[in-house]
Amino acid sequence: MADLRVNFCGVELKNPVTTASGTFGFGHEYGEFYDLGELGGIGVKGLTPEERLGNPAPRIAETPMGILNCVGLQNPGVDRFIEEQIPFLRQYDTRIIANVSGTTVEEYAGIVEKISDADVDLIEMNISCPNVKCGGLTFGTQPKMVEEVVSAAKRVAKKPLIVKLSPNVTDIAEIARAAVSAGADALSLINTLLGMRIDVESRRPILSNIMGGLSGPAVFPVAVRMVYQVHQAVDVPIIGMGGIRTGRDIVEMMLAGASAVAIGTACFADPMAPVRALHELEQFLDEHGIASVTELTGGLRI
Amino acid sequence: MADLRVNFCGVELKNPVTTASGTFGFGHEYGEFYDLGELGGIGVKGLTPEERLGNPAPRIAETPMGILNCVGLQNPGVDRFIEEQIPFLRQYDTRIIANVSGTTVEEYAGIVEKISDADVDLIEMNISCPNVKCGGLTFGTQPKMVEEVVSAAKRVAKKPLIVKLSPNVTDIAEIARAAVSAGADALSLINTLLGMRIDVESRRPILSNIMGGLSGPAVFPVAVRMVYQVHQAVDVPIIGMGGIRTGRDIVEMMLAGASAVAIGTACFADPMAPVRALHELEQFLDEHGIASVTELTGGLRI
Amino acid sequence: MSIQELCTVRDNRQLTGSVFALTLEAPRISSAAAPGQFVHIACGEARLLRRPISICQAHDGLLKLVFAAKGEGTQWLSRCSAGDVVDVLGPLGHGFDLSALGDRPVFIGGGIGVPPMLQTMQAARAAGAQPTAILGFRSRDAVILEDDFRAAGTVYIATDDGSYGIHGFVSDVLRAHIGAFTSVCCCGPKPMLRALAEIAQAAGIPCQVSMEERMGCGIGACLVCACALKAEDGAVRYGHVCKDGPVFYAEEVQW
Amino acid sequence: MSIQELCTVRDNRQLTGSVFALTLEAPRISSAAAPGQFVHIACGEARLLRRPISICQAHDGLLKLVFAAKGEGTQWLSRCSAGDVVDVLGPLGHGFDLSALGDRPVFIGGGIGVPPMLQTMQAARAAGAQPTAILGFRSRDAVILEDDFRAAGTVYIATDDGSYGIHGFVSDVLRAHIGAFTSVCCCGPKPMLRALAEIAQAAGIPCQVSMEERMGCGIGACLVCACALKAEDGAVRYGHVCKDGPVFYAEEVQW
Ligand SMILES: Cc1cc2nc3c(=O)[nH]c(=O)nc-3n(C[C@H](O)[C@H](O)[C@H](O)COP(=O)(O)OP(=O)(O)OC[C@H]3O[C@@H](n4cnc5c(N)ncnc54)[C@H](O)[C@@H]3O)c2cc1C
Ligand SMILES: Cc1cc2nc3c(=O)[nH]c(=O)nc-3n(C[C@H](O)[C@H](O)[C@H](O)COP(=O)(O)OP(=O)(O)OC[C@H]3O[C@@H](n4cnc5c(N)ncnc54)[C@H](O)[C@@H]3O)c2cc1C
Ligand SMILES: Cc1cc2nc3c(=O)[nH]c(=O)nc-3n(C[C@H](O)[C@H](O)[C@H](O)COP(=O)(O)O)c2cc1C
Ligand SMILES: Cc1cc2nc3c(=O)[nH]c(=O)nc-3n(C[C@H](O)[C@H](O)[C@H](O)COP(=O)(O)O)c2cc1C
Ligand code: FES
Ligand code: FES
Repeated sequence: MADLRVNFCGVELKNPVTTASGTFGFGHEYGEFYDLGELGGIGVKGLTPEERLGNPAPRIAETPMGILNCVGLQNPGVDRFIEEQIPFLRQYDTRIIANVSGTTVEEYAGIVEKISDADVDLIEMNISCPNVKCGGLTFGTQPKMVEEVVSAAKRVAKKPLIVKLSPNVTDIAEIARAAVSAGADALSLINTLLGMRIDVESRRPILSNIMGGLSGPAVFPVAVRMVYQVHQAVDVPIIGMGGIRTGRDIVEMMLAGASAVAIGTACFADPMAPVRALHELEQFLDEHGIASVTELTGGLRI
Repeated sequence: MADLRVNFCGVELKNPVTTASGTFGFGHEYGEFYDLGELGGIGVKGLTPEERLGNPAPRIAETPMGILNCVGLQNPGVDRFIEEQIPFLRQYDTRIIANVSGTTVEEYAGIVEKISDADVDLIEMNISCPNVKCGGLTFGTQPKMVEEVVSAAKRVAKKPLIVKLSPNVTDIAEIARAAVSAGADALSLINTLLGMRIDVESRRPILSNIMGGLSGPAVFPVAVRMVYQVHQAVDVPIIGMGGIRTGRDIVEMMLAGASAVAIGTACFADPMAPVRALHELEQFLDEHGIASVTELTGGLRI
Repeated sequence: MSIQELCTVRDNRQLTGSVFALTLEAPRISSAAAPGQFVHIACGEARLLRRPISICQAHDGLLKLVFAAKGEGTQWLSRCSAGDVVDVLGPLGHGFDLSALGDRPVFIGGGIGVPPMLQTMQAARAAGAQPTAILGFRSRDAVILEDDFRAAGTVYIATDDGSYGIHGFVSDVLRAHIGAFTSVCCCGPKPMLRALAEIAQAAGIPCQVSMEERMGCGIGACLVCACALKAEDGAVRYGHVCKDGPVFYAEEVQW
Repeated sequence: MSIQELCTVRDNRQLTGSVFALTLEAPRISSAAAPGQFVHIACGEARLLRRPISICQAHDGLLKLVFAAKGEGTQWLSRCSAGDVVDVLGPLGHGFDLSALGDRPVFIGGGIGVPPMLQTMQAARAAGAQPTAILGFRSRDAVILEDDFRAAGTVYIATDDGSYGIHGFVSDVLRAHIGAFTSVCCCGPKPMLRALAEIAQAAGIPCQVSMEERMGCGIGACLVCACALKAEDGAVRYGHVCKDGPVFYAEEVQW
């Protein structure tokens, strides 16, 4: 039996499989299907300093092997998360990855500071949500802004700080370098690609927000490419995500350079996706005589 | 029966359906399946000043509802195209869209000048091929370089100049504006998104070139979004492409802002794709009482 | 409690030009199902998202779903035949509150909103009420499940074009008979629900509406199926159709 | 001339653990097919690319394909059964040149490279030659089509592990009998083809090899199936397996 443990920024994950922020709520719903303690970590819905209502419906559109969403960071605010959700999540033997967003540098620093004092294991700072108009997108696409916001957050972070990158950029390596030089302990990628669908009958955009974020298997090759480029460019651990469905997808993402992975959209098609993929990963390792899952990371042969 | 004609930069296309460069050779092969004269135009394989061998195999990998390719612009060179292929293509009542690339500003200007004197209808300048290392990618991703190369080409172009944009950029509207301000008569988009696949057994990239360009239905929502953004940003006609398969996809792309479309990867799944989609488009127009296909362009309601 | 069950198709039959009645062997989901709940069905390996379909009937280990073949997913489903296996999540959401229907509830369905009212009406009757159904269709060709509803109580059928039953809308029928009812439960297009809710409100009887929204997870995790509800301060808040609904009391909804 | 034909599955049977023999009703493609050509099959709506499969036999309006269920697409194909309809392009490419085989050609297949040699050997025999087949397999379990080949001429079978026939590789068998043959036609893994080509060259007899490459269009339009060939000046040029091949004379190939 292969060793599945991963040391991620000093935090031990029992295995490299986590859930992608925003696709998994705070764990309650999928927790009806399996023990959340089977997962390496749980990425919770993106949090903001105050409660956010999010965008009106429709918030989702189907695309070939993908989906678009424009939830717009609906969440109860970081305080209610800390109060109401952490106690629930702590019942399970898994790591809590708090995903946070803001609209200004100060807000980012403020929420990172606050969540640092709460009982979470890792902080994932989302500088890349395409569905929040002011802030989000801009931060993640300009190296200077990335440096500024990450520096400010790092100064107050008391837990490992993972910076989540947007794929909607010309040069992902440049952004990754900016985040790491500003102190990011780790990176996660990819967030969603900006996309759009139109209802040809009504001639209106399907999404209320006109555009939305593309995720799911369709983006997998883009995610693998970006994880590979980022792994070449910087020296921090990476959580790879974007379209992962199977154990073999996890292997591919780790060979490209990821130390851990997150699974999101695949859960909608199959609620068991993360645990199924985890078991497939285990089987792959055993069949290939790989003693530790960490051997995969960056194991691409050129 | 709806009027399918489109006036594209002063060139009349009998209908808005063309083929995407590089997926259709010089027309011979698909010409065995139907009369090439049924199409509005034929985008031929990308041409360079001299013959190019292209990359070694494997040059293709499958992805969820998409493919990656790294052909690397294999082509016989512009002179042999002019000599050997134009006479063949001219047998058909369709427009010839010559797709050209170079590795320096001078090469681009040179090939545009040469092809201008040949018997083609439109010139599509590919400043965005991700599979050519020197030049291509860089040109298409930096507004300054776009301006420079388009200005140089425009100075010598005697046919309408379509500039083909890369989707691998932070801000497609900015690139579009650069191309148009430098004199582009039209734009086409999207070229392929950079992606990668790894064979988990051998741990090697599937493509010889490590990375390659993603095309096919998977990228359709990204293409629609970019066509929409570019249509908002500039005032020239657009050839929309990226993942189109059906008549309804054409309608969607045109509502987003395209005046004509190109179909590429879908031909691999179904050699009849362009003519099938054209007939579906015709049927859609008739069923919806739309008198002219041009009414669709930019017809999105917000 | 959500269950994922691989269900064998027992039967799939065409009711009208585009409406199908699918019977699935779903012992676990069917025994847990309550009126007004729905299932979320995977529609072939080429489509990522499941399709939400209301439960029309659930008994004896079987689940009966009645759906319109509209787009790619439901067309795929319409091609399934006996022996095929489909992946179903269910029973999902929050069905009709049967505790406060009174003894003369009316169940109103419009078009493809008709099927979920059947199980609900049957449950009300089983609980001792004297239920009525008002079913609206485009035209005679579109009428479905008439006999099943007749077996459960009084039935009015209205057609938009008058080709069958009453010429008019279900709202016309409700307005004409509103005094006879103690509560309203309904499912159908949003403008219809809104009209019915106004009539019920004017008459001072409770009204429950079953809402539709595009869905991702179907269980409350992704927050895409937002439904604008009235917050306490009168502002908007977003509930979620898959978990807080699909059935809401009409006065909660921000129309 | 390429044809797109919707073919009804006549039969699909498992020959070994992972190898299937699929018989399709393909009147147009089968009547146009020549030995060594292939077809390009759409494998379900979830996969964009067709899969290239060699024609094993074509007669009486039927097309017989023998394939290994490896990845997703061929696994899909392995689940097709009689009555299903599959979308096939063919016959494609450039088969074996039968004009210069001499009267004692040898047909060599390795593993899943065995099937295309059958039709080729039968054609040579029909043309009056005395053909031999050398067929290589991993082990006894993997042996396929033995009887069909025996009916067409002399057959040597080699297994890697010696569990059936000769213990060794097809190249060992060829080397041992090379003097008996007037030409070589072969299909299998690239290292095998290369070894066979060297033996044939040393013996001064022509050798044709059937190459494999990942494909897009399958007809010569997309240029992805590049095969390195020797250019006139000794440099590399890229031919295309789907159109210029899959069969090449060994001396053309840049190994
Ligand atoms: C709670 C609930 C119960 C429902 N019950 C029934 C029922 O019993 N019978 C029935 O015929 N229909 C029902 N519907 C509507 C049904 O879900 C849609 O008709 C179906 O999803 C359309 O899928 P498609 O593949 O035909 O269309 P496509 O256009 O291919 O669908 C594309 C995407 O949009 C979504 N979508 C499109 N239209 C709708 C819609 N009206 N509501 C929600 N999502 C939509 C699809 O689920 C899919 O994700 C219900 C919807 C909800 C929310
Ligand atoms: C001219 C030709 C003739 C062939 N004839 C036969 C035959 O008669 N019987 C048989 O079993 N196999 C044959 N093959 C190999 C067969 O095409 C592959 O095994 C098959 O494409 C693998 O698809 P998959 O869905 O199993 O694998 P996947 O891994 O899902 O395939 C992913 C992609 O890679 C491509 N691919 C993977 N392996 C190969 C390969 N070895 N060659 C070409 N493309 C590949 C697939 O076509 C697909 O595009 C032939 C190949 C070629 C080029
Ligand atoms: C419905 C939905 C909501 C999301 N919300 C968030 C979020 O709140 N914060 C965040 O960082 N990413 C969010 N994401 C992005 C995912 O975490 C992930 O980066 C992306 O979906 C790619 O992974 P996948 O293809 O496995 O879903 C969301 C994605 C989806 C589909
Ligand atoms: C195999 C292949 C080769 C291509 N070669 C070229 C090329 O030579 N020049 C070019 O401008 N675009 C080239 N492209 C990009 C296409 O023209 C098109 O922009 C892209 O594939 C998106 O459209 P599609 O999804 O319909 O294929 C190529 C695409 C493919 C798949
Ligand atoms: S569909 Fe995911 S929360 Fe309702
Ligand atoms: S597969 Fe397209 S040229 Fe060979």
